[in-house]
Amino acid sequence: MQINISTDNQNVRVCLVGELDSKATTEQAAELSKVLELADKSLEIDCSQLEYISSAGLRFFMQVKRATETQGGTIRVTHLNEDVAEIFRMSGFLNVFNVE
Amino acid sequence: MQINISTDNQNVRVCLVGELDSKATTEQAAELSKVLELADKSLEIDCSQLEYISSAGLRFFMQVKRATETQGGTIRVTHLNEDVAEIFRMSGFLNVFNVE
Amino acid sequence: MTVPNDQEHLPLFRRTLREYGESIGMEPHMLRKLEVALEEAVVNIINYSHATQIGMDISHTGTSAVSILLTDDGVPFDPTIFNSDTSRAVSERQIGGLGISLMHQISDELHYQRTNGNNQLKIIKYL
Amino acid sequence: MTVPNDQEHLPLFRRTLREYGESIGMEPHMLRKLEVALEEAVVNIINYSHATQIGMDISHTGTSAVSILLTDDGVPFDPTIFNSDTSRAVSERQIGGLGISLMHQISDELHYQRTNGNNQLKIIKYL
Ligand SMILES: Nc1ncnc2c1ncn2[C@@H]1O[C@H](COP(=O)(O)OP(=O)(O)O)[C@@H](O)[C@H]1O
Ligand SMILES: Nc1ncnc2c1ncn2[C@@H]1O[C@H](COP(=O)(O)OP(=O)(O)O)[C@@H](O)[C@H]1O
Repeated sequence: MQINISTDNQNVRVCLVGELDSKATTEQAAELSKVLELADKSLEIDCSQLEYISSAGLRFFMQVKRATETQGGTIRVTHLNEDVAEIFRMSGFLNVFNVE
Repeated sequence: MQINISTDNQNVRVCLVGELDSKATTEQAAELSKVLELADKSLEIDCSQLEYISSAGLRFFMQVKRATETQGGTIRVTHLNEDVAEIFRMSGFLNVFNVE
Repeated sequence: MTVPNDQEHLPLFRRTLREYGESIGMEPHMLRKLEVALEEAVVNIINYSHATQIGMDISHTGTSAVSILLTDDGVPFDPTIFNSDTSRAVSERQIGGLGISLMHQISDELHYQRTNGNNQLKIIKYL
Repeated sequence: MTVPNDQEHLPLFRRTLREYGESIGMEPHMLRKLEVALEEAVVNIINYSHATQIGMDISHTGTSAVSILLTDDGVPFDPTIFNSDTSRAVSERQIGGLGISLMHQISDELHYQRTNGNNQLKIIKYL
């Protein structure tokens, strides 16, 4: 799992690469919390290279969403692949997130 | 599994790359039998890139040896890695083959 | 297989299922989803059960279904009757409950029994 | 795990052992050798047993040993008492017998029993 963050003024692009499973969220907790610190910005979570997600990964998305709500930022989720989109759907996340 | 054959007059070098297991000897039977056709030459079986061998792979070595004995060629086995050499040893092949 | 309960082994469960599913020619998207269901079940055993050992046995019957049997010697817990409360909107409820909800939605059958001090959970996916 | 007896599944057995061995931190050269012992046993079941199903269950006890249990419903065959005739020079004897000889040399213990119409072979390697 790799997390690439690129910032352009108020616009932040977070690119998730690989598998956001329970192991990744534990091992990359420090990297993931950096995203939470940017929750006052306009965030795009680019999932074009995200291959797998489980509930541990979904928990991260929910944390980011809540942080943007309290800190005045926004979150867009883009380029979900078929498998990840299906897990989003089953979890009710397609109704909650701005998914493109 | 890949088998690379390079011929220089009477000298033939056969480079085995990968795993010579039961699956490989079945699937690559045609390539392996090409080596048997060169049994009148001076053969070097280069194992520097051979990562794994089982009895199915050993059977191929024995076939080549027998073919050289009837057809007047020779066989040298070179650059065995530690794991492959151990299987050669357990099978008594270190006493039978010219191993360098 | 059986391993000590240690989160270091979590990737092993998914990898073992992946190898198995690929070998029997499971449809890749279905296999991916089944990996999620398995991860949810194993993570819960690791996090909550206090088991010392976790066992997994994968099989399939003809071409009709894949069955994953998970065995652990932890506290009794039956996820087949756990109310994961998917009725409330996701934004209102705690994020907890998602793992078991995914297991339910992904599996075609989910069977639980407590035998000889072990939890036995069977996840069945039709092919 | 259990799979139908089909040589297509041969790589699955070794891969599953590899994943397991790596996860529990087995020494790589030892793991490689154990893969050979497993391959020999499974190839023989596929080639000679007429089994319809082959099962494998890997476990380890503390840090002291890895145990691989192979189960098949084929003809009764006990490789622990098979005379693989390693006494004659390899050049004289038929190449047959090498597989079982390797199994014997690589394993620290090899146990066989016939139960309920199944062959059960246990390969144990000390860590
Ligand atoms: N194997 C288990 N043993 C004991 N309790 C469990 C087990 N699995 C789940 N639980 C309980 O069920 C709850 C819901 O689990 P789950 O749906 O995976 O969501 P989460 O783990 O995010 O809370 C857990 O919080 C835990 O209290
Ligand atoms: N599972 C089995 N069921 C029946 N016969 C077997 C089984 N495994 C081995 N054998 C017999 O034992 C012989 C020796 O096996 P092995 O040492 O692997 O060498 P090879 O397969 O090259 O003959 C085989 O040729 C076969 O006749």
